[in-house]
Amino acid sequence: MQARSEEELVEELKREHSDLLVEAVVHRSKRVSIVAKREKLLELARLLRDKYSFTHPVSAGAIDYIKEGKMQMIYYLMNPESRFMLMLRVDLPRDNPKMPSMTQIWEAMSFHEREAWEMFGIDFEGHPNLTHLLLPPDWRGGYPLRKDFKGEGIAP
Amino acid sequence: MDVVTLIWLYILGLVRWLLKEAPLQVINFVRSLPTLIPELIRWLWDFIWFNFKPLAQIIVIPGLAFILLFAMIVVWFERKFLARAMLRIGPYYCGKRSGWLQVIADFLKLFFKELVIPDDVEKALFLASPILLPTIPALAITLIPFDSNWVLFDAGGLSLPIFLAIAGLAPVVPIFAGWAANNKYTIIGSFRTAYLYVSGEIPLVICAAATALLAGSLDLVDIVEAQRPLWFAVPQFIGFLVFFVGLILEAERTPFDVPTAETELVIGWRTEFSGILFGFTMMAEYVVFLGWTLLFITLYLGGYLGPSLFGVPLYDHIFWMLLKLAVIVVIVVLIRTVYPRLRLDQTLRLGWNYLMPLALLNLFITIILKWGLMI
Amino acid sequence: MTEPEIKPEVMRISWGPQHPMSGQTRILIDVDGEIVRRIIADIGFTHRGIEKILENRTFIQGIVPIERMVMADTANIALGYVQAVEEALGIEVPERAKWIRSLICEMGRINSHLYAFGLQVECTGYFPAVFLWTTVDREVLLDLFEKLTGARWSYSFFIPGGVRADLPEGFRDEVKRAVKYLRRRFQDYWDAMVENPLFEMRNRGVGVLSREDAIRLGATGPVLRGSGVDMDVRRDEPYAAYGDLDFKVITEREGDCLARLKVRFHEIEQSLNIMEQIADEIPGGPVRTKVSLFPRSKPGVEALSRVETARGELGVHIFTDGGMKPYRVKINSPTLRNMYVFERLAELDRVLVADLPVILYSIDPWYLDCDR
Amino acid sequence: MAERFAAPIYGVIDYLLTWARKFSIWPIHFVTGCCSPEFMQVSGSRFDMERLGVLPFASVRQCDCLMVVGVISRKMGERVKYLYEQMGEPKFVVSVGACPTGRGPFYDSYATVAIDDLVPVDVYIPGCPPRPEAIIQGLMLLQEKIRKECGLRAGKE
Repeated sequence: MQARSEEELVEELKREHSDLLVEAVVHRSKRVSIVAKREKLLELARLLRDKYSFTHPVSAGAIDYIKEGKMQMIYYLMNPESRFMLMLRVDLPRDNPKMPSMTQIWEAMSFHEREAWEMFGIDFEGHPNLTHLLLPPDWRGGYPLRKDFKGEGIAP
Repeated sequence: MDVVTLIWLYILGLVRWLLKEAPLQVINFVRSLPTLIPELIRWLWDFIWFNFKPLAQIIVIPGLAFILLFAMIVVWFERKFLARAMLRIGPYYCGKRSGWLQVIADFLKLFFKELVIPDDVEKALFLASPILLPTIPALAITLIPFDSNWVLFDAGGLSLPIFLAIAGLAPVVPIFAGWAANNKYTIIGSFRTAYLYVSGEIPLVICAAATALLAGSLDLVDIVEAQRPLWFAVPQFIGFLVFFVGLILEAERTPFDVPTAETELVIGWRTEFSGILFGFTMMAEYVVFLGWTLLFITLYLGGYLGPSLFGVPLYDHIFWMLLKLAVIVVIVVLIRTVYPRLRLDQTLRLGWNYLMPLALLNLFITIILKWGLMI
Repeated sequence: MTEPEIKPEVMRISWGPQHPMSGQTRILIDVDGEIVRRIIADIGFTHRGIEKILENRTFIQGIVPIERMVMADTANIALGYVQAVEEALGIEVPERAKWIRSLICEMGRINSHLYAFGLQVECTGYFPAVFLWTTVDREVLLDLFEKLTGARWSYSFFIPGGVRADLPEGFRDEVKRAVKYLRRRFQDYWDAMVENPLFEMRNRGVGVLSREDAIRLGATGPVLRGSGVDMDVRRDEPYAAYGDLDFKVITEREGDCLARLKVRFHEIEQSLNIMEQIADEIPGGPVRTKVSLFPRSKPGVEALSRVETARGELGVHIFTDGGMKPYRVKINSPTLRNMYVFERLAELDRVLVADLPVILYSIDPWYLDCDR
Repeated sequence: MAERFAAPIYGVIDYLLTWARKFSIWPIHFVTGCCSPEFMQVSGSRFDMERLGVLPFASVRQCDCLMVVGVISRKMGERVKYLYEQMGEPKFVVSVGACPTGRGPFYDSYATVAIDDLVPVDVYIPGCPPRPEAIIQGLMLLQEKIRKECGLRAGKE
């Protein structure tokens, strides 16, 4: 089967699964960004893995938009055939960031979600082992990568 | 009678003895001197030799000085040689641009270093085992003949089995040491030692038995003397190879240094020893190596015999023994630069699947050979 | 990290961070005799918060901290960041600068691969010869780096808009000489390692990672290619001068430690070829475009640049908010992905205690890259 | 009086002791950060620190030099302290690189600490990473320090 190109994927997703997404754009060649609805995330992820064969997880990370009052979790995914980077994004409210864990779909997201948990305080429901990854186990300093982190690390 | 009279009488008697008897005594003594002096010298020589020979054996060879010197030289040589293989120089500034004092510096430093004894260790065993470690193989070395009349411990014609018995005791100590240290790395290391010794020692014993069979005696001197026409390395070539591999295995040298594998188990059962205790364990490695190498030379390479040219033996001397020892040390160190370490299961497979059947094959060949010779 | 509970039949051993072979991480292993039942990687011992630091640096200042992620491979890491900055700020790079970047990246890759298989060899207890030979041959590359950039390891040579300096006089000949020397040396390595029967015994069939597992667990770099997946950012998404260069992507099918080692070996050969090509064919022209020292970004731009480092794919995702500093920099580090693979290997394949360091160093971990 | 007779004996022992310690510095196999490749180059062929008798060793118990190579994170800081306590006297600490000495390029990070907050240091080697020559010089400074200060009677005069 010929792997779908970036535009084909976006078109197909918009055509067939518009209820699952908020937005789907091609940033530039090899960069596709999908913003998923938070409640339909698991469904979309399963679809991406099984139907569109995005079986190769790359990474995951979050970003804190303090002015908009939201956080965005980004999953970087790849299809071993078509080899472009798919960014699956979810918007989360900043005061209660909670979302289903993607480890059910892509096992290898475990480390990245643990990192996001300790760095941003995003709670992943269904993660098997949500403990500190990079910070010391007795870390009490807050969430370092949030924009309102007032510990060390703020330039003088 | 009063006291004065008695004294006078005594003095008079003395004067009379001096005048009449003493000259005769002196003349007799002077006359016997020429025979007495050689007697005395011989007696003194016997006295010194009788006491000196064991003393020299205990202190010089194969005693403490020899073992210590061997360990020092081998450590120095190994470090220098490995450094060359790594395209480096090795120890250099310590001792006149050659590094030959490096080992002494290390030893002194270890000697004066604090002994850390962790809380949870079994104290008595923890302190005793590093001292026992070099002692047991050193005891075994006393049985090795360095010349036909230079054997420290005369075992009454049973020196080979006694050697094997004593050397077989040595692996028990690392097991105790690892257990006493109460550390996970040490306990894994000591279990590995146990596995390794069992798989390595049995082929060694079978090979040794074959040589004893060929020589017709269990005495090491007899075994050496039996090699006068031909070193046993030739008629027992398989045994020779098996024994060599087993020797490296027993001494935990590189292809088989599984119990003290640095990259896996810090340094195995030695992990918790500090200061001079560690120095002893380090020395023990070389003493074990020395013991088995000496046995190897004795059994297969003609011990103290010089090479014989067409049946005419060259002068037998300790020197030949040391020369053979040096050659084997060089070969074993060379092997360390060339091969990586085997895994435990691969080592055990080598021991049981290859060394053991080969040793048995060697034994059967020897039996057939001996039988043929008897007919 | 809090420790998960132990099953009664196993013994838990903590490797590191002080252990001859652990590096800067801690690995908890549950052993049953000699068999490893479970591996738990406790990383984070070198976490410096680079992502946070980068938010507090201007775009050009950020080169210095991010370079410290992988010391042996600073060129590739810096290139990932610099390219992302260029994309975010819309800076063009002259052609010659791209070629110089590729040259230094390939030299860095060789440097890093030397490090990798030096350590993998040391793990097998083959410490003496090969491991320190690699330090000898690395000096050749380090001298070249020093001549070109002025530093041995962390040279901050790439800046947005090009490279800091042009190639010095006679540098191309020196590159060719170094390539010739290294070719000869790598034949020695091949003989001493892959042709050595005992070394092969230790590496063949150890830590086997199948193709499906490699994809599913998100392996990258030589680990992924060692399992037969044909993925290389240099070819899939050409950056710098790789579009014009001629090289092959190396894959091996076995997926064991030896396959990963072979992939690195052949990649070094390819890198040497690339170095030669660049030394021969590098175009003329300027090496940098004028960029302000404190470039200001447009708000709401994001740029994800992907670079094939020696350890695998590095992604640097920069978000801007219109200031002189990036709003957020997300670094997708290759080692973190491979560490997850390592953690799972005990379940996929039978791992013995003695195999553990070999497997660990066959994925070529660089914990500073992993922890950021 | 006793002092006068004892002085030469102490002198000899002192000389031997400092000489042995000086030429037998065994650092632990322990790296905290990113100066490790440069440290590896120092043990390599061109610089070869074994010339000075420096032999990296595996277990803490036998070592007498803690070479803190590279940045110390908070998580690692505890380990550095722990390792220092595990070592037997006499023990020395060498801080290699800018990061342990003064947190280096990560001066404003939430996750790094400087070595001065953890253990006493004998020699600081600056640089990011220090050149191999600098590391060798640092080791020679340490030797000099041992020669002067680590005898039997050190600190008693």
